[in-house]
Amino acid sequence: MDFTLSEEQQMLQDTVARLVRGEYSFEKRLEFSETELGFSEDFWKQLGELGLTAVPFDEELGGFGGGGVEIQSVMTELGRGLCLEPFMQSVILGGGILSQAGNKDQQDKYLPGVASGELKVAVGLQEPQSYYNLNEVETKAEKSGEGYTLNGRKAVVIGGHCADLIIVSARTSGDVRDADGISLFAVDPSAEGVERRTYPTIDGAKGCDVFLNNVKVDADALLGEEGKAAEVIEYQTGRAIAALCAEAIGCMEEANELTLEYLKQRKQFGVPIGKFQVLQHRMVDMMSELEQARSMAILAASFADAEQSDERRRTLAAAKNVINRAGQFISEKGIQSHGGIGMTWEYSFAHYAKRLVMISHQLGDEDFHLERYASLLEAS
Amino acid sequence: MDFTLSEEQQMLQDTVARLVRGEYSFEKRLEFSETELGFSEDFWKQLGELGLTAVPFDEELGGFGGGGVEIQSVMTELGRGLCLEPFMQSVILGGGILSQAGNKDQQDKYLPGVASGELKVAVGLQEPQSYYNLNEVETKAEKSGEGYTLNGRKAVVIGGHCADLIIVSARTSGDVRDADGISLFAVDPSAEGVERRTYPTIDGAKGCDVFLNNVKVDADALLGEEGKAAEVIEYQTGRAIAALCAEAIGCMEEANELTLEYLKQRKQFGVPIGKFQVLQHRMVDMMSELEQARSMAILAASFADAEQSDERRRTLAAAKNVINRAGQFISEKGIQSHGGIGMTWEYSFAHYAKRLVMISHQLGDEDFHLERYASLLEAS
Amino acid sequence: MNMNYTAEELAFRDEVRAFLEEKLPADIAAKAKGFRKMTKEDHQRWQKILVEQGWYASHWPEEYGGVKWTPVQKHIWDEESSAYGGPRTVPFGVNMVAPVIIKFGTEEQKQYYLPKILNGEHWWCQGYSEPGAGSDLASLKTRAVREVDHYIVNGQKTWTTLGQHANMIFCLVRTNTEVKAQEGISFLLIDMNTPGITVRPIITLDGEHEVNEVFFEDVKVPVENLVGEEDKGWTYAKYLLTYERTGLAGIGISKAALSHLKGLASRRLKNGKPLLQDPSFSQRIAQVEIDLMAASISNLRIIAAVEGGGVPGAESSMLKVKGTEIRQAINDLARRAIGPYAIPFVEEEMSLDYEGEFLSDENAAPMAAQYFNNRKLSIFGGSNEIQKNIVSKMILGL
Amino acid sequence: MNMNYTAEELAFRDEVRAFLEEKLPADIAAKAKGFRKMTKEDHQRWQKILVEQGWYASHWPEEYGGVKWTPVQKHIWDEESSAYGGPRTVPFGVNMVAPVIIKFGTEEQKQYYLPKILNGEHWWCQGYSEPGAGSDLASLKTRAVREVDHYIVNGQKTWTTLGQHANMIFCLVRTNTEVKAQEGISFLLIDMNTPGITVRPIITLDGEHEVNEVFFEDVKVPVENLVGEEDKGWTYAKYLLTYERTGLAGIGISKAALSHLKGLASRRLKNGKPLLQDPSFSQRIAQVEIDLMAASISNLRIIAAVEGGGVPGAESSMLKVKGTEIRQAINDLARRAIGPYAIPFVEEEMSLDYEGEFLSDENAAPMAAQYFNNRKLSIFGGSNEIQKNIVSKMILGL
Repeated sequence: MDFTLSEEQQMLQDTVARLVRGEYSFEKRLEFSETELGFSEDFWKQLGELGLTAVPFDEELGGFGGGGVEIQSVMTELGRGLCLEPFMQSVILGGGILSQAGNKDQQDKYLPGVASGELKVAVGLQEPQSYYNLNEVETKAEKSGEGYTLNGRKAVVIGGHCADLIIVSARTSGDVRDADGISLFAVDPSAEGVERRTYPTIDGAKGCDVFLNNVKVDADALLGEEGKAAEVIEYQTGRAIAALCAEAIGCMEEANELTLEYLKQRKQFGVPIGKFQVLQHRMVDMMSELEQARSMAILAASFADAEQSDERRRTLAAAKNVINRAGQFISEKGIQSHGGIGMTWEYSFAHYAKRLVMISHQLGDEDFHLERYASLLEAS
Repeated sequence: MDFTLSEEQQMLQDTVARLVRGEYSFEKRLEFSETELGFSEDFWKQLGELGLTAVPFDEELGGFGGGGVEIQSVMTELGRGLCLEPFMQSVILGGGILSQAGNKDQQDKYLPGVASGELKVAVGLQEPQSYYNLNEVETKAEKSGEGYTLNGRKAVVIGGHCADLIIVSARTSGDVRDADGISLFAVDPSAEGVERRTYPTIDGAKGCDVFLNNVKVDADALLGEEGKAAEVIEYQTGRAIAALCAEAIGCMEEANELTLEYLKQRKQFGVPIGKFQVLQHRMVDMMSELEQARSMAILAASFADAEQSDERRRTLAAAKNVINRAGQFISEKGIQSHGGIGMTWEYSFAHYAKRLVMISHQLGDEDFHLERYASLLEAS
Repeated sequence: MNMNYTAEELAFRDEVRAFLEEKLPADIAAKAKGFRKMTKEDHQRWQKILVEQGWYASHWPEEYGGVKWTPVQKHIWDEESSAYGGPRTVPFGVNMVAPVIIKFGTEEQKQYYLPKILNGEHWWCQGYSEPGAGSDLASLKTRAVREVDHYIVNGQKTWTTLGQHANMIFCLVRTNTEVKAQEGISFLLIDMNTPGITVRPIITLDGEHEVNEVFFEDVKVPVENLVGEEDKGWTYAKYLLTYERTGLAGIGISKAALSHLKGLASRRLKNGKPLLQDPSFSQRIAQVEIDLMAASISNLRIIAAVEGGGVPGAESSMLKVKGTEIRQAINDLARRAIGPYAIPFVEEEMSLDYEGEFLSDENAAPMAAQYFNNRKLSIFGGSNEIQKNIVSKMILGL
Repeated sequence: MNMNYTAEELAFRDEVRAFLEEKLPADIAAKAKGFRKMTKEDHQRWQKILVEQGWYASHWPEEYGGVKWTPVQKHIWDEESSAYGGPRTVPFGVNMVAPVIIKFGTEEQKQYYLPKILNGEHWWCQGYSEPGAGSDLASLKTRAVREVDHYIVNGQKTWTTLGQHANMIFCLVRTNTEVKAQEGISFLLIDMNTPGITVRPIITLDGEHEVNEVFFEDVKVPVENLVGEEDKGWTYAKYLLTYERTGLAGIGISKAALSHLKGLASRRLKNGKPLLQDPSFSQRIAQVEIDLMAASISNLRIIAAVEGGGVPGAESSMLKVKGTEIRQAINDLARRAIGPYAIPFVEEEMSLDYEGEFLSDENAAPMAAQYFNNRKLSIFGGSNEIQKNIVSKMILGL
């Protein structure tokens, strides 16, 4: 048992940390957020040049087959910088789906670009009424000639506004909430019938809803076996959940550090407010929740690339549940400890709070994962 | 709108308060609890002599038709003294069922005794597997000759060990959880086939499980219409819930007073522990929960004797939910604020804590009433 | 003990309802009910209608335009107005500075300021908090130095709500540095158009401009703008804080917000069924509705006590804490109810004029922003921590 | 990063399991798993078996009977022992006074006391807390006045766990009243049979006799019973507290308690279905299981850090708080699971010898009592408030 990072893992994390510190000050982050792209093209390029977008891929793609722990190292530091680039969406989720479900041709076609960062992938799995159930797919893919015709709408596709490729789930058979009958398709956003309603997100990024109106795709747009995508989706979103957990840890560490700093420096009634026992104990609670979250992020990372099993399912559900709760707790209590200043746009704390709370809206909130865990509960 | 007690109500409450103060010191209470009866025969007699057991009944029975508020006045003070007598069981629940469901003959037979305190009634509505669902009745009542034969078991009948009459629910038709088909019977505990397994309760009273083995009762043992008792049970346990809420308020007021007193008097690190902000704010939270509970106890009292309606159902469920939560909060935090001393047998706080938590096990816990409320939730 | 309204109170409620049904503009009500953005013009339009009815400054003495509402009548008005979608009154003029002027001001000040509050000529804001003086209000540093017939004011105020609309500000300023912090404070009325005043917006985390910083650089304020005695401002401020706290629990608004939440939850689906019927989510709603029910009775109990001649004491501090927690819990659930759609920030849909298609639900857009914005509820008006300190001292004697 | 055990560790685990399967008496295991009452004889019987195996004092130096377990091995032992129903070691001798004697005692003390701890001749209890010195331990008042070759001890100790079984007590006593509170304290070993010592039971709210008051009236204690230096006892006490805290989170016991709860919830019904399948109740269980999972990893992280040469610091305080909260949450659910049957207090069913019919479930009887009894978890071993104070100072620098 060893909870320390290997030398390589530590180097990787340090590399990202240095890059973020150098390129991603809070002020710059605000600027990136306000561009049309919603993130820094330049930073994205650097992630590619430094081989970071290739981390989870094989050597031939410039990576080193990095697993959960390596992803954790990268994501934690991106979280610390509140980085807006679509690393999780494109590299982990997009790249993961392509690696698992794509055939040789599809992998050859897409993966080099994903690994180098030149091809940005977005993934649309949710729908307007699906809430967090990714098996709830109303979007239809009907066989037409050699290919398929897609009709439907995918909701809240983060990074979809600028993606070069959008992977969507669509139903080729079965009823609306059946696991069976879901398929994945690689869609060119510029294809006829694809419309995007783009919006900023409340945590500073950009995303869109994707409308598919009689979109024709070729047979080779199908990723993996027809109707059997539910498994791929579950597995890959599991990896993405581990990545979100790591990102959240970066955010929480920064958030707690800001709050602690504020408690020491802010004076009221003639003393630093950190002298008030209620604020002290609250700070301890926030640190304690972070400890719990950190443990679960580590556990999630260790399961991210493991074979699918109920234990993996349970662990990832548990991890997301803990991270969502800790994130909200640290955000709310942190704002409260700061007072008004914690709510202002020009102070970074508020942006960590927003990101943390929004992480709980990605891939399942506290209740969703609690129910999921309960449904997998083992007898005594 | 007026939240003050009328002069009569205030006099009533003062009478009970004086009686309890005079006769029910904590030391005496411990002694009463350890007798075989489990309460004070003498105190019970005084309640009767002062007309307090008659409060909810009509003038001809020595009462004055007291409603929810009058019951509240009595129960709050009994709660304050942690009184062990079966006032709620016999007078409110037993008397209430007899008043609502009993025919003229049955009322003439039983009510004078109930109102004077000479006849102690216990009510058995629960069963070993019914949890808090009083419509779950497996006990069978089969017609035999002019009367019925009862078979089954009623669980946790508080006061059943010494009752002169036990009212039980039994099924005359329908399936195990049907509302329809439940009937109420007045059973003489000394009848053949009635067995009692008596035990002390953790909060200092006594109760029993009642085993009914081929118990023959006459036709006039049936209280109310055959198979239609669910309504009576729901209505009367609603009154009992309001009474328990009032009792809990008495307990909570005393408990908070003890904790507050302790915070002022106990010194650590050279100052009264009440100078520590964490303990101060916790005390405020305990007071605040008591305020919420008090409001709901008042509301419950005002609905106790109102006509049945969804609003009454909702209100009583809400009240019990709030009181259960507040009671547990005040007990747990109060013990914590006291430290070890709050857990000792010889200090009264622990006994308030036990009573408060056990109130949550009578007629439905926090979750039971939350689910009940949710099932009655109005659309917006 | 009687939980019901008297016949007179019921008649009054009917009158209130009839008035709201007839006079409350539909667009304003729709904004309030949907928790959309309210403009300055909206507030002014509604104020005018209320003034005409004689209900705008209901708690003022009759001679200045008030009516003799009992606390219960006031409560009925608050409840009904919230239920119908009447916007919350901007309190700084009518509910905050006015009571201070009425109680401590000169006759000239009353004659001059009160009518201008009524007719909307003066829009007031509050100059209390400073960057270094938040919870510890008495440590404020803004200086007012007297020079014959005027004060020279220098300093900075912050968290000035709606200061961008205001032309008048009431300020706590330090007039004496030789005495204890609380004893050297004065209460000044300042025209925002006086040279030397600069207002700078503070943008909150939800992108809103609601609060401001106000800078004072050698601002000349005539001595007749002093309320009451010099150096006695702390007394007036405390009087005002008590006045303010009573409404801060926001029971009426929480009821409206809960009803809004239930609407949302009846339309948003989980596994094909409305969230309102989902076991977990419906229990979350039930729990907050129960807590609100209790808080609402607690509120009535305080009102009845005041009606009986009592003074709202520390109970109102406890209620402020509980009430704001409940409101925040409702906001939290509304954010959860919209699921993944909490993420998009679709500003255009927050305006009532929006005529396009809604991304998800017509009421979804403001929900996440409101959740974040309403973190303020437990901070302002005396943070919840400060309220607990007050209770701890006042009621508990700790 | 590697969350798995090494091959050696796995082999050790197999060894532990084989030992437990073979040697742990079934009746003792059944008591532990059912949270029934354990007698002094039970503890002694199990101690004997452990001593024979050489595992009783695993953390002692080998020369005195210890083995060189790594922190991970120690953890494996704790986990497996809890899972199999090994009773919790009574810590006062082997885990508390022994480490102090080993670190600060004389060679004579080591030779005299350690074997007697191993062979069970000495049963120790702890004399720290006093009626006036709970959280503020250093304010203790029990006096020890030196008279040539012995001390005369006068005073009172309280919360002395299992003191009724003990024949030895280690005490913090005041030997100097002229200096600061923490500087005049000494660490004394006292034979409970010395004249002048009286033990009086404290009955807790669940009717249990677990803790005691111990009175000292002119008790003569030979000077050779002083550990280390006079007036330096506070240092030894703090050393011991750090030692103690590590195990206080009780992760292993919580796992056993959770498994016990799930058994109960699979047998108790609600509307005809096991509680374990009830949506609300299963989610309550799921939540505590998730929290325990996280705390258990946190525990491993601390162990791994210690294995890597670190010292368990304030993290173990945080874990003590979290761990005891989790344990209390499990107890709370077990109480809820038995519904109305939480009310009867059926003492006879708490003993393993009970052969009658169970009132409800075989595991129901102790549940409510245990819920109340375990309120102590957040009070003793340094209350959770004190732990937070420690973290606040040590890690946060507040």
